[in-house]
Amino acid sequence: MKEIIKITVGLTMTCLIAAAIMGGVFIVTAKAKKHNEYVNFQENMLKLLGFDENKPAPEALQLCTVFRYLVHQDKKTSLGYMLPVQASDATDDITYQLVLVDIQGQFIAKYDLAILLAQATDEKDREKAITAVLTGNNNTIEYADQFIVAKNGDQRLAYLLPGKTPGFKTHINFMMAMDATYSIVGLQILEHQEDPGLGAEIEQEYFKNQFTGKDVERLKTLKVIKEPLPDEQLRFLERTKWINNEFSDDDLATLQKKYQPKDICAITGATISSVAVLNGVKNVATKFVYRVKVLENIISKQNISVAF
Amino acid sequence: MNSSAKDRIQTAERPYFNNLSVSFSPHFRSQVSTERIMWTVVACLMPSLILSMFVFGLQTLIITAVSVISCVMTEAISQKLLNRPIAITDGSAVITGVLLAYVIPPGVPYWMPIPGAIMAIFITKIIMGGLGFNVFNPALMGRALLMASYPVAMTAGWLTPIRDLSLDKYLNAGVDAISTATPLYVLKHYGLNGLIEKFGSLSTLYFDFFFGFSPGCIGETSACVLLVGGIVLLYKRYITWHIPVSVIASTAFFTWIFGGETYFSGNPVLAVLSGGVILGAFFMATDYVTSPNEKRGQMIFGAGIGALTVLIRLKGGYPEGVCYAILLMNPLVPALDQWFRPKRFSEGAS
Amino acid sequence: MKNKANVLPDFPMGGIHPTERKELTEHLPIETMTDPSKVALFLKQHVGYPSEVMFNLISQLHSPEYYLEDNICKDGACGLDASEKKQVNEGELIGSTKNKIGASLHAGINGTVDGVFDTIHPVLGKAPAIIVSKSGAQKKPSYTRKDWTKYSKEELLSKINDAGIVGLGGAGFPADIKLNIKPGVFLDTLILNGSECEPYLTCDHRVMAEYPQDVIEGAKIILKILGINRCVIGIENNKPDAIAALEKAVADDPNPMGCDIFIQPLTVKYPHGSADQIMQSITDRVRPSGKRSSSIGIIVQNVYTTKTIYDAVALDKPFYERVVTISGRGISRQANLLVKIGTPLADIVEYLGGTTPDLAKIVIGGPMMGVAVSSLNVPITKATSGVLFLTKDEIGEDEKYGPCIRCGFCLNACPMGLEPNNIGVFVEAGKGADCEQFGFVDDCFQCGSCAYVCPAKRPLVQFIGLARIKIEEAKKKEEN
Amino acid sequence: MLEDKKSYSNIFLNGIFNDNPIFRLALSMCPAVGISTNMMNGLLMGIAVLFVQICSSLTISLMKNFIHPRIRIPTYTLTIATWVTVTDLVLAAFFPVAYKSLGIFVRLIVVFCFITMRLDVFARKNPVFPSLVDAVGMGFGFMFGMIAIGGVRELMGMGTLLGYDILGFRPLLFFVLPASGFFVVGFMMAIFNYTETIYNQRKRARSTAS
Repeated sequence: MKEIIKITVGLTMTCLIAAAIMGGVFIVTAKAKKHNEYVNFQENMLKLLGFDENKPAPEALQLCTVFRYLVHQDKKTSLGYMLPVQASDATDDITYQLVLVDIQGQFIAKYDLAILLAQATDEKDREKAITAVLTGNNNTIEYADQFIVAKNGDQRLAYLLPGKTPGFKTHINFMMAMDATYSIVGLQILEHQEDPGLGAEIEQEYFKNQFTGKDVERLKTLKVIKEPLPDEQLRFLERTKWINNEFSDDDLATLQKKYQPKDICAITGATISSVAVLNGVKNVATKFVYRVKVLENIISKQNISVAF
Repeated sequence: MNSSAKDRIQTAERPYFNNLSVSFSPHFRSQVSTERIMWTVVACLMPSLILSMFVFGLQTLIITAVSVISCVMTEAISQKLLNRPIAITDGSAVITGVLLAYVIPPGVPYWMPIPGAIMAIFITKIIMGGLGFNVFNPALMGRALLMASYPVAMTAGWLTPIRDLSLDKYLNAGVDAISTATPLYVLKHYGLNGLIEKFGSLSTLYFDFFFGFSPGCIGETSACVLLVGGIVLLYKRYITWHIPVSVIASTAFFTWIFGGETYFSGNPVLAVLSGGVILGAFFMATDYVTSPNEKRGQMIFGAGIGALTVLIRLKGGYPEGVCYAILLMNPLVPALDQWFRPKRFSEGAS
Repeated sequence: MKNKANVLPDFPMGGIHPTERKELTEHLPIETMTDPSKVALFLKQHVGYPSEVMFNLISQLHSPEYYLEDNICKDGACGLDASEKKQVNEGELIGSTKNKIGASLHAGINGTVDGVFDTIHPVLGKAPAIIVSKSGAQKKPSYTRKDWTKYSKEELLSKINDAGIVGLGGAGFPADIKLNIKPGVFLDTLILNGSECEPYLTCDHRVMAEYPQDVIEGAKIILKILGINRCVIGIENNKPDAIAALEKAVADDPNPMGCDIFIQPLTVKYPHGSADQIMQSITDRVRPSGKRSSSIGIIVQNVYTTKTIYDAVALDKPFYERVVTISGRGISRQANLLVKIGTPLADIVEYLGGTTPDLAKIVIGGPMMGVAVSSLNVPITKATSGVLFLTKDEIGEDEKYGPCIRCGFCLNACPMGLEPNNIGVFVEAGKGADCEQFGFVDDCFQCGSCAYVCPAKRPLVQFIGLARIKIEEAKKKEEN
Repeated sequence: MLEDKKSYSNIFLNGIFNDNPIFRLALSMCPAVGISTNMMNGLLMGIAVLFVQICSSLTISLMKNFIHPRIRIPTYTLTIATWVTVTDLVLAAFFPVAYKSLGIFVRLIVVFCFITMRLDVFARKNPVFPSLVDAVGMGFGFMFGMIAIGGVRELMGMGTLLGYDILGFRPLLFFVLPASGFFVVGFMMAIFNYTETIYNQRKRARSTAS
């Protein structure tokens, strides 16, 4: 009996000490960890917009995230968009408004949220803010997705759309950028488990850059074809790899025009991965365009002073 | 013992013939030797190479030569290094070389078979103990390595067959060869209709597959020529019918059941004629070392290869599955040999 | 009995079709050789050629002194009956044994008994033998035919024993002991084994073709001893003249004595001459492992033994000479020779006109199971059915054997359902004692089918023999 | 009980050669195969393991009088888990690049049997300093193995070493795939055993000669 007590006490003590150590370290590192994740995300977004060390992002660049939630109120489901808005008071702060839209795209209601742009990166804070303003019983909210609007001063630079698509093995996580006319500016593959040497080639410039310039109408009919890339197009697509860019701006413009309408050439030996990425892009882009049009409509009707 | 008896003992004179051999019984043996079997298999494989030379151009010959030479060199060097008797004349390395070349596309770079040969001979065969002790089929292990290492070249090096045999076109075949998709690839991704669209009507397809005018690996294209070689081996009794027949039958059967849009609507003829089923059934699965010895074991081995082939073709990532099917069944061989022992004589006693 | 129309009986498992090469001697009538100047009769004639002897040759042997002591007869060897330098006549008894399993010896020539000397033995290397030198007047004994039907079973057996008859198929088991079945054992068939499946050998063939009546009479003697009346003579189908002669003899037999003798042609397939295989072919019965053939109601006897039994019973002629096939392209003249037991090979070679220069191997027995010798001083024993002088062309390349390629040919060839390939690999790896999983290794009767078909030329028969020894050793160790 | 310097160096070298966790004990093969696709990963993993091993060994060696023998394995696991969590958090916070490439394998260090084995076999029975030496030796032994495997696989698979282009082309992509991990480990084991046999033979020859 004494033994058991001894063991129990010993184990408990050990656990407590271990917990204390781990907790201490967590406190020290939590902030840095979060920061790292944010930086990582940010970097990817900037890269998509075409900014890097050589071409730093302008000061006025601002990224506003629009979150989409599924709001279940009294057995009725509506879409809740969290829109960043200019604060009503004199400060330059950006705060959020929740706009509820029904499935048909009709406006239901709008609420002011007590949350600032910087706080919105945290999921818990967002949910707290939303549940605070929602009226009625049995409210549940469900996070659906988000998109990011990049703006430079008053000019809308691009929409950044994260997406996910089933690839050859597991899901491929990607992020794409669309400009204000809804044509693709860039595509970035964030995470994947494709075969090295085959499907993993989706990371390569020559594949990703084939998507640039395609507008949403073209996207709907875009196909993957099994043809080798012409040499010229390959060089054009991989131009960023070259240290001395051999194309002049005029060349680029003509080449862009020439290859703009082309279908996507599949990666040799990895047609499935190629098709997977294309389908993901199509899916995300078409849905986004539909939604953003509805949203624009509502914004202009309701006179919401959105921050983008 | 009395002394008189002892005196009677003499050692008889022994006028031995020094040139007479006194080896063990039996004192005469069949003419079939390891060398003869191996070289016969090589000879049975040759028509396919010749046909492939006409269909895909001269580079098939160069690739095969590179493959054979590198296999033989690997065997010689590794046996020398490991202080084993050098046995390159028994022809087994040559078979491996030929088979290795036969399962790679004709459009690959010429150096491509070399790493495959090292894998096939050194790692798969010599390290395991040499001829007779390898678990896996050497040529297919070589191919698996190449497939894993150079996936792009190995899945894109298909050439369009030359149908008109004008000399000018023939000589330039390797240079401006058009990369194309194999019928199995088309079948997997575009269905039977896609196949007919690309290659013509079903009867044309059968004709092309049977006589070898379809894109594919160097030695796999022509079912007809391979069948001739296989039948020679069967006639010479170097192989028995059990493995080839069970492989082909099981491939056809499972394709018929699962290969179509609905159950029982697949096209078994197309499945057997396309890809490497015939080559695998007659020349790879029947490899003595890596196949069971007993008839029942051989049937199950063959049926397993067929089933796995269909499974990989229909559900796997690759359009063709014979290579991996055989490799997957190879480690089962000791178990099959253990389960299916030959019937003992006295077991017939009641 | 199988009687499917036009289908010859066959054993279902294994078997091979080696080149026969019987055409060298099958048409040559039996020729009597002139008496040699000396005969050497091994004291122990009935020894087979067990494989273990090949591996630990000398250690198993007793010294020659051993055989001169009183303990000789325990081994089944003969003791010397004749006193020193005794004059003997052809057919006179010179050696007898007190042991049950043994057969007496008779002089083949008129001459003097020199004594017991070490002589080159095909299997044992060296073994003691009674040497008889030719001397004095050469007078052939004459044998007259007597009516044997009046003899009782015991009288018949003692006559066979007195004549020193052993089985002539190869193992040389004394015939009277084999035929002396214990009362109560159920028997129904006597099979006379005339298949002579070994390539080259034709002595049984010639005997059947030339002395069909003697064979039938001998069969009737054996049937009388066994007390049954059914006899099947199994002959491979490549000896049509022997089959015809025997069938005629049966048909013309004036006194069939109620015996039902039937000639059964068999498929030509090696090893059809093995008792197990011929029993299975003819009666579909399979001998259980480790038991005798009498346990399934069958006695198998060689046809030539039957003929000698007839000689011993009806003519009172002891067994001192036999027909030996001398064949192979390594000798100037092939023949089916009637030679005296104990004749050295040198005399035979001399009689037939010498060997050819390309002689590469001398084999005593058939090419599949025989023993190669390197000396012409080896004498003919009672069980020697042939002496083959083989050239390089006939035996093929005699090179080093290669690794097993698991082709499985030996599995298909083995008539006993063993796995020689695996046994070979295990023995090579030093795991001979673990070979019991590959079949009843004791079943192996060294037919050599596996080694014949082996493309890697591996000595599979010897591997199996070694495995057998290792298994026995392991068992002994376990018992201790 | 271990006083002189020689025995300390023996303890240290033991971890690298005689009891090398990968090549001799064949423990913790999962990360050896999974993570060692390139030299950098091998090095990072090695450092992480070295850190965990040292900390755990020290902890156990200090606490050895308080550990009840009946619950020693849970205690070890708890100790290792604590230090692994610390490593994981620190890496995530301050070395995000390394954290990204090591991924889940850092957390797998918890179940590395050779760490537990060393704690039970050595740290529990020895004072602090020898335990430290042993931990360093084992850690370096593991790191050595990981770097060797990673180096071979990177060189053969990608033609690079530590990210620098060495060969200028990709020799065999196969070496990047998981299956090749087993091949390389097997070959390295063979080489390790072979060199050791030769070394021992020479040693014996020298001792008999002298």
